[in-house]
Parts: sequence; C-alpha cells; structure tokens
Amino acid sequence: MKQYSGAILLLAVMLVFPLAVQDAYYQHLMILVLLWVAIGSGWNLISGYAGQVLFGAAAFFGVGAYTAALLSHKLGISAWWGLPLGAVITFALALPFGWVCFRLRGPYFALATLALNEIFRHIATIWESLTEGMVGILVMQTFVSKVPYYYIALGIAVASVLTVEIVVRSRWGYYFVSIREDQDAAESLGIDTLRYKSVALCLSSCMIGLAGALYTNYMGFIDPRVVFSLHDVSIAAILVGIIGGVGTVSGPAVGAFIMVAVMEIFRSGGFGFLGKLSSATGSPFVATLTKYISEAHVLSFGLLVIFVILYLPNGVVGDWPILKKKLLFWRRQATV
Amino acid sequence: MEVFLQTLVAGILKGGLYALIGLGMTLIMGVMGIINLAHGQLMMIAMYVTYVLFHYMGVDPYYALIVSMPSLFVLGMLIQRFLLNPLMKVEAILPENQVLMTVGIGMVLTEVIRFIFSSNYLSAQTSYSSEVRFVGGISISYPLSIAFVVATVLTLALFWFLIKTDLGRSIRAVSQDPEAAELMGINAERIKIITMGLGSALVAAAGTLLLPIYYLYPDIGGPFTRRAFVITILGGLGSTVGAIFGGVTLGLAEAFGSTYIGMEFEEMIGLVIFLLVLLFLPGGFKRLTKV
Amino acid sequence: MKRFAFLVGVVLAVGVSLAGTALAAEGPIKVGIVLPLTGEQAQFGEIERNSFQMAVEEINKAGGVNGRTIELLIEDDTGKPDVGRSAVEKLISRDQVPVLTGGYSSSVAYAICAVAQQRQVPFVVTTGSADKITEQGWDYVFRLCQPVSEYPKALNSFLGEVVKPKTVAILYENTLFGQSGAKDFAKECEEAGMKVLLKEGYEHGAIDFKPLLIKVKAAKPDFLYMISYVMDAALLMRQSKELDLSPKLFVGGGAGFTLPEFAKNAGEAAENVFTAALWSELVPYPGAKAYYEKYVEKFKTPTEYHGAEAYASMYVVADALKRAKELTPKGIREALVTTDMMTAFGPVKFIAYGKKKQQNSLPTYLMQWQKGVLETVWPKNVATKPYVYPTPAWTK
Amino acid sequence: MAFFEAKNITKFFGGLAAVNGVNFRVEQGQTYGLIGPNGSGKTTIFNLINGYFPLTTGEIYFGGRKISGLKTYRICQEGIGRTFQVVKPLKRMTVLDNVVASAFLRTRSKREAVRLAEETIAFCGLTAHKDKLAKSLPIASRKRLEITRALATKPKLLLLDETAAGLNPSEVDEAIRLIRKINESGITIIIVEHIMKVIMTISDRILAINHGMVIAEGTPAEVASNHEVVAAYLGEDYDAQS
Repeated sequence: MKQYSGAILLLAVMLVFPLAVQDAYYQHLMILVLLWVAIGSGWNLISGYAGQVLFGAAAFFGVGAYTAALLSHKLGISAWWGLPLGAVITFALALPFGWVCFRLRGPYFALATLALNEIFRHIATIWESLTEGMVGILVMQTFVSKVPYYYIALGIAVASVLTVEIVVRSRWGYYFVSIREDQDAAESLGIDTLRYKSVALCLSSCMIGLAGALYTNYMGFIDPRVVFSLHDVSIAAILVGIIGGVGTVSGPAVGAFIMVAVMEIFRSGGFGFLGKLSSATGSPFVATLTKYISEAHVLSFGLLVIFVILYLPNGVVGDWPILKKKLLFWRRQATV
Repeated sequence: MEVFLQTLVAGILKGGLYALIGLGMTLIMGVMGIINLAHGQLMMIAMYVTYVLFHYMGVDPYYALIVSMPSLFVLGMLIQRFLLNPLMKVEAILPENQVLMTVGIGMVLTEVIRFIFSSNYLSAQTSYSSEVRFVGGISISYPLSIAFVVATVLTLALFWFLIKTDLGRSIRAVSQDPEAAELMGINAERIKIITMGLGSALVAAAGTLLLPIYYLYPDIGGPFTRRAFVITILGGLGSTVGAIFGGVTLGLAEAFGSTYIGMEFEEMIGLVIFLLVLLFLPGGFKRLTKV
Repeated sequence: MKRFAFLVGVVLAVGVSLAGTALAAEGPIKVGIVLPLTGEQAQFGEIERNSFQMAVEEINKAGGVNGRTIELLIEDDTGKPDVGRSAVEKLISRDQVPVLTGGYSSSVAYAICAVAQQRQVPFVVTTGSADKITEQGWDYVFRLCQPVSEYPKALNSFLGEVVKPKTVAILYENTLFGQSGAKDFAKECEEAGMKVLLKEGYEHGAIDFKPLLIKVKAAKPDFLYMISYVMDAALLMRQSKELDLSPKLFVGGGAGFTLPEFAKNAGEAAENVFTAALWSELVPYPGAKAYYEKYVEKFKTPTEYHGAEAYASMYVVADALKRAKELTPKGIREALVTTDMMTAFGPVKFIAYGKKKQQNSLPTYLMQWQKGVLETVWPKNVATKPYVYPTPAWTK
Repeated sequence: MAFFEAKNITKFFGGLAAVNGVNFRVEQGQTYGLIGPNGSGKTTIFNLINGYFPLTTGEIYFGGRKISGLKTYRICQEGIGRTFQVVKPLKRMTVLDNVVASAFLRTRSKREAVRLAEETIAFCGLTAHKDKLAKSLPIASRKRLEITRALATKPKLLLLDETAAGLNPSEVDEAIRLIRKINESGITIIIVEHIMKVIMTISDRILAINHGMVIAEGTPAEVASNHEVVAAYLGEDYDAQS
C-alpha cells in the first residue's frame, strides 16, 4: 500500500479542506480545480493513454451540461439527475462521435474532433426551440453553501482519477497504450483498435459529461458559448493534460491545480497582493506593473504551454525526475 | 436569378481571399506535416502591421503588402527556427505536440497584440473600401476583386517557384520524403524554416488585402485558422492549385449556404464539408485532379 | 502525489491566514465591482471602469459618504461566467464588500446575481440586460438599465405614428442580446399587424453579408431591423449600400448602432440610419452632457451609454450608502429599495412591474445618425432634431 | 484441405500490380520461405495475409476457413501472428508490458497474461531485458521482441518478415536457432528473408517471386538451381553467361 500513501494523505487533506478553510472564495477555486481534474482525467484517458488527441472535449462537456439544464428547464426534474443521465447520454454520444473520427489518424483525428466541437456549438446556438439558443438556461442552485458542491466535485474527481488508475492497470490500459504507441502493431497483435479506442472515448466522455452536468448545477447558468467553448473548455482540457503530464494518472490533478492557480493568481494580481503593494508604496510604476500583470493571465498561460512543450514534454508529473534534478542543481549552485 | 448570380459572385470573390489563406497553410502542412493552428493568428499580426502603416504613416494597404509580407516571412522563420524545429528533437508521448505548440504560439501572439493594442476594434477605411461596379444589376466589390487577382497571381508565382527553382524543388523534395531529401544533401531544417516563412508571408498577403473591407481585433485569428484547414483539406495537402479550388469551393459553399439555408449556418457548412471530405475523399481535390 | 499534497497545504495555509478580516467600521467603505477588463469585451469594461472611478473621485471630493470615502475594488471577469463568479466570491468572502455593482454581459451578470442573492449582498446590475435577471424574484438584485425587451419602446411608437409599415425583415447576431431581442421584436411586429418577411440570425464575425442582404433585397420589406454589434453593424450598412438595398428605413436595435465607431466605420452608409437607444449625451437629464464632456476631457476618448450606466450606478450606490441605517449588506439593501433619485442616466427607482422586481423603469429613445451625429428624434418632446423620413435613396 | 492456402491473390496499387495471381500452400509444421528481390512483393503478401491491405482479388484460407476479408485483429485472433520488417516496438512500454499487451489476446486475467508473457520472454531469451523500455533496446533485441510479442498471441502460424536483417553473424546464428526452436514447438512459419544462409538452412519449401509473380516453388535446392531465380537475383546477363 506504500505507493498509495501519498494519494491517501492527499485525499484526507481534500476531505477536511472545506472544514479547515471556511472562505467561500477558496472553496470555489477548489471546486474549479476538482472540475478540471475530472475533465483533464477524461481527456488524458483518450489522448494521453490511447493517443487520440481530443480537441473536442467541450462537445461532451456541453452535452453533459445541457442534459442537466434541459431536465430542469423542460421537464421540471431536478438538474442533479443530469449527473447520471448526462454521463449516459455523453456515453451514447461518444459512439457515433468515435465512429466518425476514428477513421482518421493523428492530427486529422484532432481536427475532426475540433470541427465536431464547433458544429455542436453552432447547433446549440441555432436550435433555439430546444436549447433557448444564446439566451441560455437558468437552473436554480440547490445549496447556498459551497460545501455540498465541493464534496460532489471531489467525488467526481476522485472517481475519475480512480477509474483511470484501475483502467490503465487492466487489459484495457495495456491495449490503450499499445494503440498509442503503434496502431498497426496493436492491430496485428489481435487488438481491435477501433473498439478499444471507442471504449476509451466512452469512458472519457462520461467523465467530461459528468463535469459538465456538475457545472450546470453549480454555476446555475449555461449558454452555448460558455459550455461548448473551443478555447475555454477543449483547449483548456488539453493544457491541463499537457502541463500535468500526458499519460500519467496524477498528471491531470497537478495540471488542473496549476492551471486554476496560475490563472487566478494573475487575474487577481497575486490574490490582491500586488494591488496592496501598489497602494502601500503609492508608486505609479508598481501600479502600472500590477495592471499589466493582471492583464497577462492568458499570455502567461500561453508562455507556460510553450515552455512545457519544449522543456517538459511529458508534463510536470512525467518529467518530475528531470525537474527535480534541475531544481536540486540550482539549489546546490546557490549554496556554493 | 439576381439572387443566384449575386450569391455566385459573392462566393467566388470571397473564395479568392480564402484561397490565399489556404495557400500558406497547404504549403506548411504539405512540407512539414504540421497543422498550424496559429495560422489565423499570423494573419492577424499581418493585419496589425498593415494597420500601423496605414494609420500612422498613411500607407495605402495595397502598398503595405511590401512590408507586411517580408515581416511575416521573418516572423514565420523565427517561429520555425526557435519553437518548431527544436520540437523535432524533443521526445514526447504525443506526436501531436507540434499541433499543441502552435496553439500555444497562437495564444501568445493574440495576447501580445492585446497588450499593445488592447481589444478595441480597429479598421482601415480607404476611399475604395466600399467601391462597387454594377454589371447587369450585380454588384461586384472592387477591393475583393483586387484580392482575387492578387491571390491568383501569387498562386501562379508559387506554382512556378515550386516547379522551376532549385529552392522550390528542394521544398517539394522535403515534402515528399524528408529523410531521402536529407540524404541527397538538402538541409531539411533550413527548408522547413523557409517554408514556414513563405506560408506566413502568403497568409500575410491575405490579411493585408482583407483589412480595407473588414475590421480588426486580437481574437480575429481563430475562425480564419479553422477556414484555413478546411480549405487545405478540401484542396489536398501541399497542392497550390488545390488551395484555389478549396478556397473558392468554401467561398461558394458559405455564400450559397447563407442564401439558401441560412446565414447562421455559414460556419457550420464549412465544417461539415470538412468532415465529409476527410471521411469520403481523403486527399481532397488533389486526388481527383492529381495536380 | 506528495507534491500536490504540499501545494494544497500551502493553499490551505494561505486561505486560513487571509480568511478572517471583519467589516471595518473605520476607513474607506469598500464597493465591489466586476467588469470585463480583458478579453473581447474589455473595450466596454474599460469605459465603465473609467466612469466608475470618475464618479467615485467626485463623490469622495464632495465629502464622501457621511465623512467616509469610498474605495472601489474592481475585479476582472474576462467576460466568462465562471471567472465572474470567482471574482465575486473573492469580493464577498475575502474583501467583505457590503455592496456590489458592475456586471457587463448578461451571462456574467446572471452568475454574479446568483452568488449575490445566496450570500445576501446587494448587487446593482449596471449593464447586463437579459430580462430574466430581474424576473427571479431575487431581493438582493437591482437593475439600473432597461431590459432588452424594452429597447424598441420608442421605435414602436414611431413606427405606429409615422411610418405605419406593413412588412419587416429582422437580422440579428446569434447572441443573447440578438436572439432574445429579435424574438421579442418579431412578436411585437406581428401583434401590430406587420408581416415578418425574414428573420435570420448570423454568427458574429462574418466577412460578407451580401448573401443575407440580397435575400432582404428580394423580399422588399418596408423596413429592416438589425440587432448587431458595432463592426457587424457597419459592415451591414456598407454592404447594403454596395448592393443598393433601399427599404423605407434602416433601424438598428441599439447596441452597435449607437456607438461612434459605427458612424466612423460605416462612413456615408451610416447617414439617416435609425437606432433604438438608451442614452446619448443629448438626452434631457441633468448631468448627462456634463458627464460626457468631463469624460472626454479626462480620458481623451468619447464615452457612450455603457459609461453613463456605470457613472449613474456609482451615484445610486453612494446614495444608498449615505441613507443606509447601518453599513451592512442588509442595511444597504433596504436603502436601495427606497432609492428615488435623478442621475445622468435618468431617474432611478427600483420598482416591480410585470414579472420583474427591483427593476428601474426608463424610457428609451429613437435616434438617427444625421451628418455623423446621433440625434434624438423620438419621442418628439425630447427630440434634438426632426427625423429624416422617408429616407432618401442611396446617392451615387 | 491445406493448413494454409493463398489462392490467386492479387493486389493493385493504383494501376500497378504489386502482387499478381500468386498461389501457394503451406502444410502444418512447415517452415516456408518467401524470397525475391527488393520490391518484388514479399512484404505486400504478408500485408495481404495479415489483412492490413484488402485483396484486389483472390482468397486466403487458413485452417480450412476463409480469412481474406477479415480485419487484421481478427486474423490474429484466428491464430496468425506476424512481425514487421521495420520493427514496431511499443516504445514507451517495458519489454514485459509489450508482451503482456499481446498475451491478453488469449486470457482476460492479468496474472495469467503476465505469466504467459514471462514464459514467452524466457523462451526467446529476453529475460535479462524484461524491465527495460522497448525504445532502449539494441536492434537485435528489438527484432527478438517482435517475435516474442507475436508468439505471446499463441499463433498457429507465424509470419516472420526479415528477422535477421541488420544483425551481425553471431546474432544471425542465434536468430536461426530461435526460429528452429519455434518451429519445433509446433508452430508453422512463413518467413521472408534476404540472407540466403538463413532461408536456405531453415526452410522446408521456398516460394520465389519477382514483380509480384511466382517464378519458382519447391525445396531450397530446387529453387536455388532455378534459372529464373538466379536471373532475378543476379540479373539476366549473369544467367546467360552461366
């Protein structure tokens, strides 16, 4: 059990987090992190393990989100039923989605999923009688406190990470990685690649769809631009995976944490620290700097992506040994 | 009948501009096997270059081509030299890392521009921006016609360059088999740098020609990147003539889709065609015409 | 996995240390504002931020709120609801602001409303115009601006009294503002006995509207109603001119058509275009013109109705702070309920009507671009210039 | 009914025939050699048997069943394993994991798959490399890994594509020993090989092809003395002189 001790410790910390930190702001940020853990894990299973780079995570996220929203909006059923149903519907959706895209390989698969992502967004925008179009759908939130949302998000995130952990140690996991490493070789070793790619996509879509349904319940409002967003969902999911570590179980968790933290630190100017600094020093230079830094949150993230791809191609988790060596080296240099 | 003809004209003219956007992409994709998801962002940079020349120095956008194309040529080369070529040596799980890299490059380009120019809409209104000729009741836009002519000229020039010059032959050799080309003494890395520069310069031309009739803001790149890969897949990778076909086809499909199905389907039509071509006509028009 | 645990530990520690700052009884009063300062909507977020800051400077210079100054805490929502929500969570729980304002796009404003209502902190919505925002029965949400369905109020009376059209074509961008505005307007037109010949949406960012406009030309409507963002609006008018499309009148549904950039980009094609409008510096409210001039002097760029909304919101909030029996969210809410004042954006009073609650009810205007100036032409009693109708055909 | 039979198999790429009307039979327990100059269609025949390319015309029978038209993975499940001329190791997996992935074809239990994999690795003499990443292996071991992986699918028929190419003489001898050992364990083998020493020593029968067509079939001795074969390998002139 030693290999799991870190994970168990982390889980314990996560379980007491909302009790220790009453601040709703941090609870909210942690809920976002957990949401991204689920989306990132989903992306990682199909892309990081099975090697099919998905540029269309938002298609599943959006369908999960709309399932929950429409249940409440059209049928008057609690949007929480969207969690199980959203997972089922995205699962069903993944089959035709895969049928279209899996005939294509490598970058063409990626482009096809990107195209489907955009097509879904357009459909949700145009089909006003079903989705209300860009007017969006409101769902009343069930809880005032963040704590219940936190634990539900934690449950989904833990379930996603566990699913990945169990799957990659099983026969399926071996098959996924074989497909990633060499599809022709996998096929000639008796692996029905189409079938197992579909299996991976179905599992992935479930996780992403669940996250979408939770998003609806938590945020209380969705529209096509938000939940089918190429940039803010699909590409963000890829970035979570890449930064954390492609094809590692804990990668998406680390990636999600880094992404939410980096974005929020920049957006809020170091959690307001820079603002305080500039008003304390009264220096116009610091004030200007603060303004630029808070405007640079997307830029900083773009630079981070370029850096990671060039120097940590396997992400923070995948290249941890290299990273650690470098950090140690610097420290030694500093002390000498 | 007027509706039909006007739609036809609008589609063809827009198609010329699209061809120019696709031309750069088809070169880059054909030679390097890279899907450049920063293509539209490169075009955006060219538009800002043109805007600065127009706004601060009063340079007519058509003359600005002389500056915008070389600047983007250099920018493209720098990107290839310092960001994409080093990636070939990086051992990563996903070969698609290159595609993801271009996503990162696109983000950085957009945000740097936002930093400098903010998100405000900008435009370069010229005396001829809205000029039209009426031919038998059909309105033909003057700036779009010019864009069409320039696109055709550039395509022919590129075609000639690829067929007739040594450098062009080297580029084709690298696109067919980089390893063999390397063995025959071609420096594939250098060729890739030049190709990326050329592709960027071509999309710069498209951006510069588009500016007088359109407008500009930092996020303008995304939709054009999407159109560029639709055109390239339609025309066939690496095919210059295919890019013209692809561009005009997309222009016509968007125009007729807008007229006869609905304007809100405009973008979707391109994407659906893209999927259909990928699935049922892999290789695009190139496979039909073998050009 | 361990390093992740470590990171979480750091956040825990930071969170705990920053958590408990109580509502101070001394020092400046904090007001939380959420605006899009980066991203595609940043342009308008900027104008609103400037206007909020300008108003606060004036208020503080004039003695502040019962001797205390107001401090603005402005957060960036980047135009996304989840980020807006992060921002407002931070303002409420970290900075403990007793009152919120701002809210540019409807979706972000809505996300903020939900938090404000849950956490019982009053929120004065400045710009988010989706009808449903004030239709939820939320008692901590107040809205200063008109809801989108009321934008064409003045237009409708003008149409009924002057134009008496029989047919209409409606074009709209596929956004909340466009889709819901077009739907409401089409319904009103049909109720008024008009025939809607064409109602079609488009995606923001199209290069070529000619296929759409040629259909309008073939349908020959009496007038064309367009709900568009500024650059699309300019392209639509320019291309209408290129196609020689001439209905009796072109009407913009507010938004893009009222902005100076529209006139600049559409050039001659903007001339005589009507638009529904909420505000211009020429509206007959005390302070409107003064606000405009002061803004232009200070920031060297023109301002428009978004800025006026922000400027007025700040005064409404300051007024409530002055009157509040105690400076708690609850106290401020009670003061806001009894707001009754005049601002540069018009009279403000939060009332219930129809399905709406705590909604300010303001008239809207019909304006027309005449020689590059947006003149108010309807209602007649506040018109700055007579309307030009019938619109002359395009001259070549 | 033959154990394996290719009937008139033909493959056109565009207008060119890569394989044209080839017939041959392989009996159970044989080692069957496939020779021909570069580009004569040997690897294409493997790709046709394996289902990687669809046949233009013709049929392939295995164990009395028609297998042409089946998908590649189905053909493997039927009991035909193959190796690739250009080795395709699953690079970022260990040698053991490479083999476990293929061993899962015959069992669903992971424990059983690992046991089968370890057994096969030992059989092929790769135990020392078991925990190394496939990409870090030298070429001889990679070729061996190809065979190991194919064996772990428990094939009845094994297609070996240039297993000895690029190896030094002592490695070639080892490869021959391994192929013999596999054959002795009861697995029928079809082998494509350039090194004559290999093919001549281990094959029971040999099929020689050129330009996609059969030019000779028979025992190694028969084929070696065939004029057309000699001509194909050494050129027409050489044949004329002799």
